[in-house]
Amino acid sequence: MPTQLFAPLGAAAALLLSTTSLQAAGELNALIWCDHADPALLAPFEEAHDVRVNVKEYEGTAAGVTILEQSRPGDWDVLVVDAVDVGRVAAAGFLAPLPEGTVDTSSYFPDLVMEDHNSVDGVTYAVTEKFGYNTLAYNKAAVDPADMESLGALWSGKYDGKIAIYDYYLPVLGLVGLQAGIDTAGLDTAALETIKEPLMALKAASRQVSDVVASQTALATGEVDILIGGGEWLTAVLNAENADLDWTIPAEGGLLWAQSIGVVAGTEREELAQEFIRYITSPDGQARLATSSCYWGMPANAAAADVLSDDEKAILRWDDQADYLARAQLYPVPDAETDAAMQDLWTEMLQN
Amino acid sequence: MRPRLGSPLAWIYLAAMFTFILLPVITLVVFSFQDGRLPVPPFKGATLDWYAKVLSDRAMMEALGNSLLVAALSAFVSLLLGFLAASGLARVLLPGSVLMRGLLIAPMTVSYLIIALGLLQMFNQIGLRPSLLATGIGHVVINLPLCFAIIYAAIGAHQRNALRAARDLGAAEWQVLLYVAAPMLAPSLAAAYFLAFTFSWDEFIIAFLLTRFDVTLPVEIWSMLRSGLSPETNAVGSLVFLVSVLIVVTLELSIFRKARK
Amino acid sequence: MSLERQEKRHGAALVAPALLWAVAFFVLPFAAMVAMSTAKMVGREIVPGPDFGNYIRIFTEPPLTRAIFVSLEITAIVTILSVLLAWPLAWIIATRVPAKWQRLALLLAVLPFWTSYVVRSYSWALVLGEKGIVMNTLVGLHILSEPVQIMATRTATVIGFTHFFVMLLTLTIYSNLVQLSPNYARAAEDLGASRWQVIRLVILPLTLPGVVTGAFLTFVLCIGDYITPQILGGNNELTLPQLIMLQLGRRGDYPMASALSVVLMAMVTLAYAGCARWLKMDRV
Amino acid sequence: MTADVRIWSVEHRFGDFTALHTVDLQIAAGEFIVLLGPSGCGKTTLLSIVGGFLSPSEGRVLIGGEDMTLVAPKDRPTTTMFQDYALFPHMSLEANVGFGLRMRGVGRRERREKALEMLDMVGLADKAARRPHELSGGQRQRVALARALAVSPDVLLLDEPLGALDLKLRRQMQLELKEIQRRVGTTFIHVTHDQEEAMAVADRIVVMNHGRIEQCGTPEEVYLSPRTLFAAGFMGEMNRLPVTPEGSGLASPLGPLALAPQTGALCLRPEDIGLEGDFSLGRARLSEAAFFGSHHRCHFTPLAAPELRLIAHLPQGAHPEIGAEVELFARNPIILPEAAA
Repeated sequence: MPTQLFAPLGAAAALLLSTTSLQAAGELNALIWCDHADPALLAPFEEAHDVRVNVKEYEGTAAGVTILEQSRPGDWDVLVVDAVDVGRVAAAGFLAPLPEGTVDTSSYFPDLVMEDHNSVDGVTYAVTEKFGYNTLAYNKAAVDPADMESLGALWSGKYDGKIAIYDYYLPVLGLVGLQAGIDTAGLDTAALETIKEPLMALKAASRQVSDVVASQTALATGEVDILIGGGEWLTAVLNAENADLDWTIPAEGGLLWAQSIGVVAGTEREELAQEFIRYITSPDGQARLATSSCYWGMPANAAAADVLSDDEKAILRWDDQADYLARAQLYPVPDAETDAAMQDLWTEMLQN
Repeated sequence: MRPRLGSPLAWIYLAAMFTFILLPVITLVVFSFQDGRLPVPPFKGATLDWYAKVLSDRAMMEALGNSLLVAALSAFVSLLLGFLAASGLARVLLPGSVLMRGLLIAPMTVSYLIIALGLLQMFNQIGLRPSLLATGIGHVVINLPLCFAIIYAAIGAHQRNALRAARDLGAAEWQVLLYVAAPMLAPSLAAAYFLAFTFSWDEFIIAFLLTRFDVTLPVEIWSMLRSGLSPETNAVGSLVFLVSVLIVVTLELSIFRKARK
Repeated sequence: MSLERQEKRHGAALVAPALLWAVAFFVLPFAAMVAMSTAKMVGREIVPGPDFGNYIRIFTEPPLTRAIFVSLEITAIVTILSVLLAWPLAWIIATRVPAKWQRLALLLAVLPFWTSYVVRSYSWALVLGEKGIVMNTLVGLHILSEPVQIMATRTATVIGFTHFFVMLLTLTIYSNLVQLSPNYARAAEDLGASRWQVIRLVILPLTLPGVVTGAFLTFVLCIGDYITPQILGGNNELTLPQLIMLQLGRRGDYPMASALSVVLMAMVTLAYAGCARWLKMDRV
Repeated sequence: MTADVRIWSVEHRFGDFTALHTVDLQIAAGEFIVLLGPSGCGKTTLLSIVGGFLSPSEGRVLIGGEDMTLVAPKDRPTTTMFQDYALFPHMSLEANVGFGLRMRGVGRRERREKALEMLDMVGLADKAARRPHELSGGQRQRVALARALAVSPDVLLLDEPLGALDLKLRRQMQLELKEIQRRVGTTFIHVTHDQEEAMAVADRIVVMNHGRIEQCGTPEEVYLSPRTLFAAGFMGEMNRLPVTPEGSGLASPLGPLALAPQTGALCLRPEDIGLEGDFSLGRARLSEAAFFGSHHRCHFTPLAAPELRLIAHLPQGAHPEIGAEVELFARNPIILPEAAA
């Protein structure tokens, strides 16, 4: 009997040995959003530098910061984070300064350089890499596109039971705020009181509060027709399947999400990390990131236009960006207290 | 009780329950062949593309290897510790042995989430990074009670006397365990190992909270689920299912059938 | 040293590694968690307690309190439903299915065990969706005029759970049933009991320990599970584990997550105390 | 191969309960000793102390002159044959019998030779490759004996070894045990509660009760001259009458008896009561009789004490008639003091 027990052990040990021996010369540890986990994005960099990029996904800046707090210096090399949160994270000492000229932003969409957000006291800590919108995604076949010109349609009763809420508090609270006439920048604890009632009404009118996949499933199968908080990042991957899935920025406006990438303070592979950032912001990296398997999004570097196909650019609505950018507002940037209040409100909404 | 092919009600119930039980797996497998982006009806035709995609998915294959590794090793450690503890407690009445048994069994009555959260915090404090090692430690915590209980229950008066006889005939401690206890309890040891392996293989929340890059299969499937709807998820699930069933049927036909004779 | 002492020393040496493991990786982490639950989150800082603010919040703030009730309700429904569905199934397999097909029937009844747990919940999402098999069939057979929403409701969560636990309970109850001597039923019938009376007065009480053990395991596993409600429940209500994961994943609020876990643990302990007299945990 | 055993003032307590009260016993090398007594009398405790499974609370155990009190079982020159035989189910008979030698580092070939020799001794050489579960109860018992003797112990301890066998087989095994013991010369200490078995195998019987040794002697001594009421009763059937001195004779419920004056219990074996004998027991009525082959087993109701019952073995040729009144006689009277308790 013992020999029978040892057999799987032997196999396991052999497997362990084989996986370690396969490991590349170097490693780069990146704390990222799920779009960076796409092998199609990482492979060219890994091959060019003979390194292995280890990625760990997180959601929400607070959770990311917790992971950094619990790590030791050198555990992480690269961080992807909400552009609006770069200042907070840098102030907490988790980001290393990016030397002048690490990334050439001359070919960026001017609105997306976001120097204000990516730097603290004149020191740059990160660069923008990708952006998009949290607005309304809907099914053209079931929803009158004209209705989608106003956020108010969601509260009109016409689409009750056919709405899904994207399960991320910042953009959705931002959108509910816009509907109530509050700018994202003005979303403080007092404003949260104001939007509480419309938020609960929205929950009552909606069928589910769901993450990316559940939202996609629900939209694709016709269980819901509208997703508040959705956008091109959600419908683009489904485009081939169901061309009726569309998105728009209503009259009240939409939320602009932008993600930045920076080097984590304490890294022992600073040069490689910078090299990775240069790759991600290069036209090729940008094109791959824009069409990553987890979600699509506009590249911050307009030079990616040369690499992306016309079809891809059409799905991303490359040519409409000027208009969209003009109408979209940045994510709310809550302080710790407001953030807690927002999350409490969100929990209350889920439990209602 | 003699089998009576009485009322058809029983058979209708049986059929209904089997439908309920098997429906999701059948759906899962059928739509893993879906020739389209969405694994929901209508069925658009069959393709093996998704299987090809899974098998060429580096992260998925590594997760598979990690899962095998963690399951094999953690099940072995659980088995070893459980076996030693069961032989110890079955051998002499130790002071506080009820308490000891209670402590060894206790993790069985605790939600995995709580075990995971506790370990996460403790590992943070002592500076052990989330890793396969951390996950394996957690899996031993949940599987040790299982192995201990199974083996302890298998040691009756007869086994106890045989162990005594072995010591009386001059066997050293390790010889008693290796030459007498282990072979005598082989069916229970095999069952315990098999169960522990399965539990570790399928465990999600501990692995989710206690790994960083080298994740296990359930965690990888979970992140795949969260990053997009795709028949690829069906394909992974079907592969795991078919391979497991194959192993179970093989075991059923070989070892366990033999053991029952 | 007396021979008994030597024996005890040997026995203790054998038990020691497992005990050490249990203390180091079960008791200590749990203690750490209890300590953490009395700390407090101020901004991004964790301030050590003791401070019972987290517990006070859990029992006074409706969104948090509700999670306890949601969890309890779902778990109670699932446990009862699973027992009710599994007992007849186990009984039919044990008594109606010819002996040589019983192993096969049992194997079939637990077949979905062998899919990955995560995938099992996900596959219910495919089945229960508005375009899924169930709705297609029901509408196709004109049993329903139009699809009903099951996905993203508590019903979906309950179905997903029940599916899993029916398998578990069928196994435990079946093994309990086949261990009963057929002479119990024969004796009862001989003494004039009807078939129904035999089941109700003899077989059912004799399987009670197995049922309670299975039901308790169902309770523990169900109340602590995150995956099933997360995938099937559509976030329309939060169970305790979902709330805990929300504290961890979104906020990094370890003190609150720990306090919620201690509450979860307390509920399981209460359930254990409630059915302890029927439970033989070390003989599962 | 054999050694004497000396048990010196051994006492054993389990918590408050005293299982053995200061037991002293000397066993000569090569002796076949039987510890006899009802369950709970302390005989198994004593055996466990000799085997090294328990250590005495007080006193010492010497085997072959060496103090073994605190030596573990595996290091003692003793082996035990367990009541349920404790054969290893996963090993062949040969491997079972050779196990002790294997533990002593004996080479494979020598082990095999010895194992086959031992199996041959118990008549199972042809089944060496079988597993224990393929054997009958008696065969398993022989294997257990062979296994225990294979390591050539000085002392073999047998814990109710024949308890699980049926009567016929038990009688046969008793003979075999005795024969083998004589052949190997090892000291045997055998525990049983069956007095017939004790008489069948023992050189000396140790009668035990309530943690004490009541009597120790050859079967004849213990049977014919019991030293205590308990020993008298446990070694076979016994009629008991309370007696007190009266003049030059004895007063008893049956009336005066022509025996030397003494206080105690008059003990008479059934075969010592009959229609003739050394002294009269008065008249009695035959109330029940059964034919046992070698004798008739008869119940008599003494006319003087109708509440009593005397059991007598009448010879084959007697033709007892129920209801008949006869005068009973007895011989070999033993008068023992009533137990204090």
